[in-house]
Amino acid sequence: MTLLEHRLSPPSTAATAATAATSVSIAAALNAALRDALAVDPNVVVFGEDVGPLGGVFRVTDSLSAEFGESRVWDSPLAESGIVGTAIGMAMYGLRPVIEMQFDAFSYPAFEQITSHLAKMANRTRGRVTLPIVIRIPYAGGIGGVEHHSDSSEVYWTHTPGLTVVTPSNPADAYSMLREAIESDDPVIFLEPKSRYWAKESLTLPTSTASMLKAQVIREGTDVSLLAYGPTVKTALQAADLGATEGISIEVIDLRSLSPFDDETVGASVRKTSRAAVVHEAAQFGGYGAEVAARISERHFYYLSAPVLRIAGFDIPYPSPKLEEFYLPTAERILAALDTWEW
Amino acid sequence: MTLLEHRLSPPSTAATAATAATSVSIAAALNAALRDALAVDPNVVVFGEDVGPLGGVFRVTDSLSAEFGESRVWDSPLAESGIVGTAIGMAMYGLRPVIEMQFDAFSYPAFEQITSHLAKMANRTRGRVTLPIVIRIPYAGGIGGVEHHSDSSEVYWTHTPGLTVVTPSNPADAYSMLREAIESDDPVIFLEPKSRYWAKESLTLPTSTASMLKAQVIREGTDVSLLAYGPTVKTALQAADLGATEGISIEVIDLRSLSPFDDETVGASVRKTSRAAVVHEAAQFGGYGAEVAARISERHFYYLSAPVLRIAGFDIPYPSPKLEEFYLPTAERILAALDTWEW
Amino acid sequence: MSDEATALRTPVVPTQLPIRLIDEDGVAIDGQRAAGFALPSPETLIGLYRQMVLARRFDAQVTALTRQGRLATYPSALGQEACEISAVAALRPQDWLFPTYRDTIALLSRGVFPLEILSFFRGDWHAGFDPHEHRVSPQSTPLATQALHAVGLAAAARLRGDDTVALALLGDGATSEGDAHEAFNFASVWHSPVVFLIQNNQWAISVPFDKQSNARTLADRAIGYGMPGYFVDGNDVAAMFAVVSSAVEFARAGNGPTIIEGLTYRMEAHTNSDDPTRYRSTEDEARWRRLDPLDRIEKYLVGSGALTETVRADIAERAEVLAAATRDAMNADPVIDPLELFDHVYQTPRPALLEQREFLARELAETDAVVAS
Amino acid sequence: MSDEATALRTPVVPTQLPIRLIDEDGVAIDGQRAAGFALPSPETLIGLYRQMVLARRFDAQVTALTRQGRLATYPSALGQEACEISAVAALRPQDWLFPTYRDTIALLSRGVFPLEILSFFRGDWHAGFDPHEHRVSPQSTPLATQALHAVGLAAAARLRGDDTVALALLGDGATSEGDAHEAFNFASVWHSPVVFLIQNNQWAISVPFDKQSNARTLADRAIGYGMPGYFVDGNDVAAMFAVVSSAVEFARAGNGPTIIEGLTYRMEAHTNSDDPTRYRSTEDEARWRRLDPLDRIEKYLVGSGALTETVRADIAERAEVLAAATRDAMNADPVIDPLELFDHVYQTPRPALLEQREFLARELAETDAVVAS
Ligand SMILES: Cc1ncc(C[n+]2csc(CCOP(=O)(O)OP(=O)(O)O)c2C)c(N)n1
Ligand SMILES: Cc1ncc(C[n+]2csc(CCOP(=O)(O)OP(=O)(O)O)c2C)c(N)n1
Ligand SMILES: [Mg+2]
Ligand SMILES: [Mg+2]
Repeated sequence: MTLLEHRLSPPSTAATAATAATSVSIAAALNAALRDALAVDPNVVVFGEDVGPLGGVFRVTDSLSAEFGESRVWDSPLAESGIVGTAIGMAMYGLRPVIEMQFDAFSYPAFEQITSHLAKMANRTRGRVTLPIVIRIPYAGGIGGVEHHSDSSEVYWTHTPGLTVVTPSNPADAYSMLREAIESDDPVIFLEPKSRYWAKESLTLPTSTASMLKAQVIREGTDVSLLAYGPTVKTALQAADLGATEGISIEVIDLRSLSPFDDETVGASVRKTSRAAVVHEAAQFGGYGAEVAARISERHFYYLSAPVLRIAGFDIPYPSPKLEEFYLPTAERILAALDTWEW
Repeated sequence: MTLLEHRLSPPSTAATAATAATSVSIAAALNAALRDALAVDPNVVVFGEDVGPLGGVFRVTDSLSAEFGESRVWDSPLAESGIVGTAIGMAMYGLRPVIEMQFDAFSYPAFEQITSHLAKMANRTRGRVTLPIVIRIPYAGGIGGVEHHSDSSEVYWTHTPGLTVVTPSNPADAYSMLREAIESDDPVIFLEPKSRYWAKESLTLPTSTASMLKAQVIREGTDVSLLAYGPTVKTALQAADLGATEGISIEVIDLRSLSPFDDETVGASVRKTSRAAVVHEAAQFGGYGAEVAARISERHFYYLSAPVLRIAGFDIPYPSPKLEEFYLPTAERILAALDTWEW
Repeated sequence: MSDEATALRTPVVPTQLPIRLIDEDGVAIDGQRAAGFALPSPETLIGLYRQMVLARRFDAQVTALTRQGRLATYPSALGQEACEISAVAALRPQDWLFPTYRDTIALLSRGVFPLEILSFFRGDWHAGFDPHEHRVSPQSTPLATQALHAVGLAAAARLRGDDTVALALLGDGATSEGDAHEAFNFASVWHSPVVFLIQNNQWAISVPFDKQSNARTLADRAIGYGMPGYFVDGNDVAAMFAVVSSAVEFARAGNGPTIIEGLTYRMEAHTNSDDPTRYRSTEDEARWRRLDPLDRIEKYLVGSGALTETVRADIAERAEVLAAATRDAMNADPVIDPLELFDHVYQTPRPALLEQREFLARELAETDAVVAS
Repeated sequence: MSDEATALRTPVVPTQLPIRLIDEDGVAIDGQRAAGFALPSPETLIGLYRQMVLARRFDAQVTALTRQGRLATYPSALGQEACEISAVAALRPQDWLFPTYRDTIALLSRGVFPLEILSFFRGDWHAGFDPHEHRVSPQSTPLATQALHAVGLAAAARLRGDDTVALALLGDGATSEGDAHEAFNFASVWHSPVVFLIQNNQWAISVPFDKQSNARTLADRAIGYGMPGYFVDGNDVAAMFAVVSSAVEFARAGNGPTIIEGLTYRMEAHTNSDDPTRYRSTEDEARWRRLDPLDRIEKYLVGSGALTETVRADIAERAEVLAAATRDAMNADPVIDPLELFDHVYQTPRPALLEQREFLARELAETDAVVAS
């Protein structure tokens, strides 16, 4: 059964008995996904910095080490290259490690292990050694974090062949996509939008949403296709509301998967609206929006009435807490950008 | 005197007495640039793996340690994070280190020092601590290197605010741009196209070409603006030759600076030709071409008759020697791409 | 590498018990436990005590301000004053300090103004002081990375023939990072004049030392790099000062680097947003509170008669003045021009970045216009 | 971490002279120098000798083929056979080997077919064998990275309750990388059943050991991680086998990791494209040629009467057969389908990648058409 097929059927392996809908945050949904994955598959292990008794600095691994014991969920020494490197060895032995980089910028010490090994091992060995590893990375800003705590480094991963890169924007996806990521035989960079960890929705767990590899039209519109992911999905929806008051009908797409890019869903929307814009927190120059814009233009040029716009961070290091509001894309900034088009 | 002004005047500080033109390779030109920089500025130091008596695996530092002594040019222990990290400390003390990462993929262990410190220190300290460091990185493929020896990782650097990223494609630029990089107060990632190290031209050293921050139209044309850099400049020129035989007039631009991007030179060309394509070895997805395409479309959309094309590597790890010919962009592939346009 | 050359070198193994000059009851000791180090003079000890009192008062004030929401975050060094203050007291003006986020009180002790230190934690800007003015590097967040900067700076000073020494502060957790190793090794191979001071406060956020290392002591690491290592009672300021000073002067004299491990305890939470009840016991905390470094030196100084009530009162008063000044500084609201965001990223101006600056300037002007109207 | 607990642990300091069981003249020794290790049985030594002869012949053949341009590159292990062969001989089938680019002969000795090993160096594909079949990881190029894989695999085996041991090979240069340190530390904290075998061949390309480390021995590193370390004569296969086997069984018994440093010498250039005359003296090379590990064990075995002329001739013949098979394998031209480039990057098919595959397929078809026409 391929993963895509799998997504068409209900989750086969839910350890959490379905319950009545309750208010669930992204952090709680991720926690439930980890718990259920640990329960159904003895090969799943969770380790990293402070993921044990503390439950992670964002409490995503809350109580898991107590429930499953130290041999399934444990605190490792403090070294990101070590965490990724040892996870690779474990996966070679048949485990399915789910590891955490505590904050986005703290994944950088593991860059060599991720790009030179994790991404390349399956290709190197002609598919004989696959590495079903999930690296969870809380990313992006908006939480008033001091330097190094708010980076959006998705491009470092999306530009690296061999990695799958996904990012949920809501609790249901958080649960479903993390389960799917853990079941994937490809290494997955699982980006968690830290400013949205506490965003709640009413939800019955376990839940299964669309495949993590597909984008979703989350609000229909006719004038513009506005693409967002992770932390900027909320901003995009706000922009759609604002646009509605100004008479612009904005279709919002939650990309969910950054690598691969869902050309089909996005293409259909852009061909319909003839205009596209993408919004992200990372610096614009060489940011993920560059690929989105280049791709849409390449594939749908003659459908486009205007250039694909990027509403992104400035080309500067992420600002200090007092200044981040001036950096982060806002609904107003999105609307102002759309205003620059010749309509 | 700013760097831009400086470029308008002849190099003030040439240690190599001007000689009659001789045939000079890129490797030799880089060697001369290092020698002259070491001679004129006692703060310049060169260190890294095998850059001492061996002269580097590509001989770019040939004989420098013998000439300037071990306190100016030396072999460090084998650790890239260590090399970049200690260079940062040296620069804080007033030195201008020029360091080498032996091959492109071996810069990855230094990723954290480069992105979290080198790129950000000046901003962090409000300009009080600047880091005039040059990291020389032999990059890209075409030399039949085994895995990890042919990566094109320019995007990892160009997407990181705070870094200047340049790449010469010929001996004169190699000399002039390296001198300028060493004189820059910004950290510079200096990418050396390893397949072109032995490309020669008749040259008188020292020489001063255009500022390293500017792109250059190296062949005029009217139908297409073809943008290339480093190893693909030669390919682009071949494509222009081939195009001429097919009746397409291709203007070739050597970008030289990847960050910043020279919007002015490129914009002028694109507005003239109304069509643009970019060629590079790195994987297409999120590659440098994405920024180029997105940017040109944003700024010159209504001048464009066709989408900006990217002729790039496939979205796979760089192939083994026997297969690299199928991966690398060729003149034929460029022409075939241009053929996909509606003309 | 002949057998003979190899045979000549015997490693110096750090002592098995942490070096100590004043015991837990505030009584000076010597003999084996002192490992040849002598008790600093009463004047020196009074000076150290004074700095510790100021530091603790400052730290308490900042913790309070953080609880009141004036700071974005604050990692307290409560309980680590003996290490922090010794590190700075052992340095001369020409020396450089490479601190972490934890080491705010070391900066204070080095003379950086409270406001200049705290503007980082308040969220104004990433570093609030001029590193060159104080010879203090920005407080490093990426763990262990600053150790390499210290090695490089020290190496540069040595190349120039200057007698500058660099001192890098590291946590126990940070020693697990690759950069810590690379720093130790580069320093030793290059004979860089650098001192690595590991504050083993036994916790890396929630991770206890026994999940961080299986070493007998972190000072033992020194053996594998061919440099001296010292395992010191990090709550004994006399011992810490004696050992750190000696290592600093050893480096200054051209003998190369040293690793010092000070065994101490992080009495507070990791930062204000941490919750230590999730991972450590109140008994453990209580045990270490009884080993308070400030109590110990005070007991000794009072016991030996070196600390008079007048001096103590004077220091306490100074501490209150400092706390008040800190409160005032932090209660004022800073004006930071958002356009400065674009000013320091590059020294060479970039047209595209200036466009972005223009964009934000226009946006701000429009907002102002809206607000004004 | 009470004083008492600390006091209980005394580090084991590696011997100052490399452990040795057979001296340079091929004479068995014991006493202090043997550090308690016993000479392996004659059968074992003959087996090791045999593997060394095969390995050397193979290595010479591959070097020759590389000079003829049949391989893209080849890093020879000439002179390091005692280390390479012991590493493998000490393992059982369930164990895993984590080699580097240097350790081709270790793979050979583990039973990987010459063609499957060499297709990497010929440039066919990045790894030519099935790691699971032989329990051998692909030869790692990024230095020291594979040490972490070994630790992780060993940790996983331990979690599963299997008695698998992982052995990671490392060069002297590689020990400078951060990953080496992280591997040592993780292994020790986790008590992973892993053996780190550092082949100190005294050169990292052109960089001599004294610019790489200021340690007395690299085995001393073990002290700082709280694990055993052994400094061994890497050209004495008897000593290497005794120490590595003992460390492997120590790990298997649940006692955790060991660091072993084998002192040896890279007799060849770094790879075929290197030029050692630029950085080392012919005297140095000559001195080490006299310390050849194969000569030494041969002298011993001949001297002790264990190696008869028949056996020697038989081994030599086998070596020639191996060389011939290797030549044949390398002289055949492999057919590699360029479209395979797209097949293994992801296990989950990607539409956009299939488009690129289609593109190349069309391009190839057109080229074929042109060639055919
Ligand atoms: C490279 C890196 N990884 C992770 C973190 C997140 N982090 C911040 S402090 C900390 C614990 C550090 O412990 P230790 O070195 O003992 O210092 P202490 O906080 O106890 O002073 C962690 C994991 C970081 N800052 N940098
Ligand atoms: C991370 C990394 N940096 C640099 C290199 C380039 N390189 C390949 S081999 C080598 C020297 C390695 O020396 P050592 O570890 O002693 O192994 P030996 O070659 O002597 O077996 C270097 C610098 C690399 N492969 N990986
Ligand atoms: Mg700590
Ligand atoms: Mg070596």
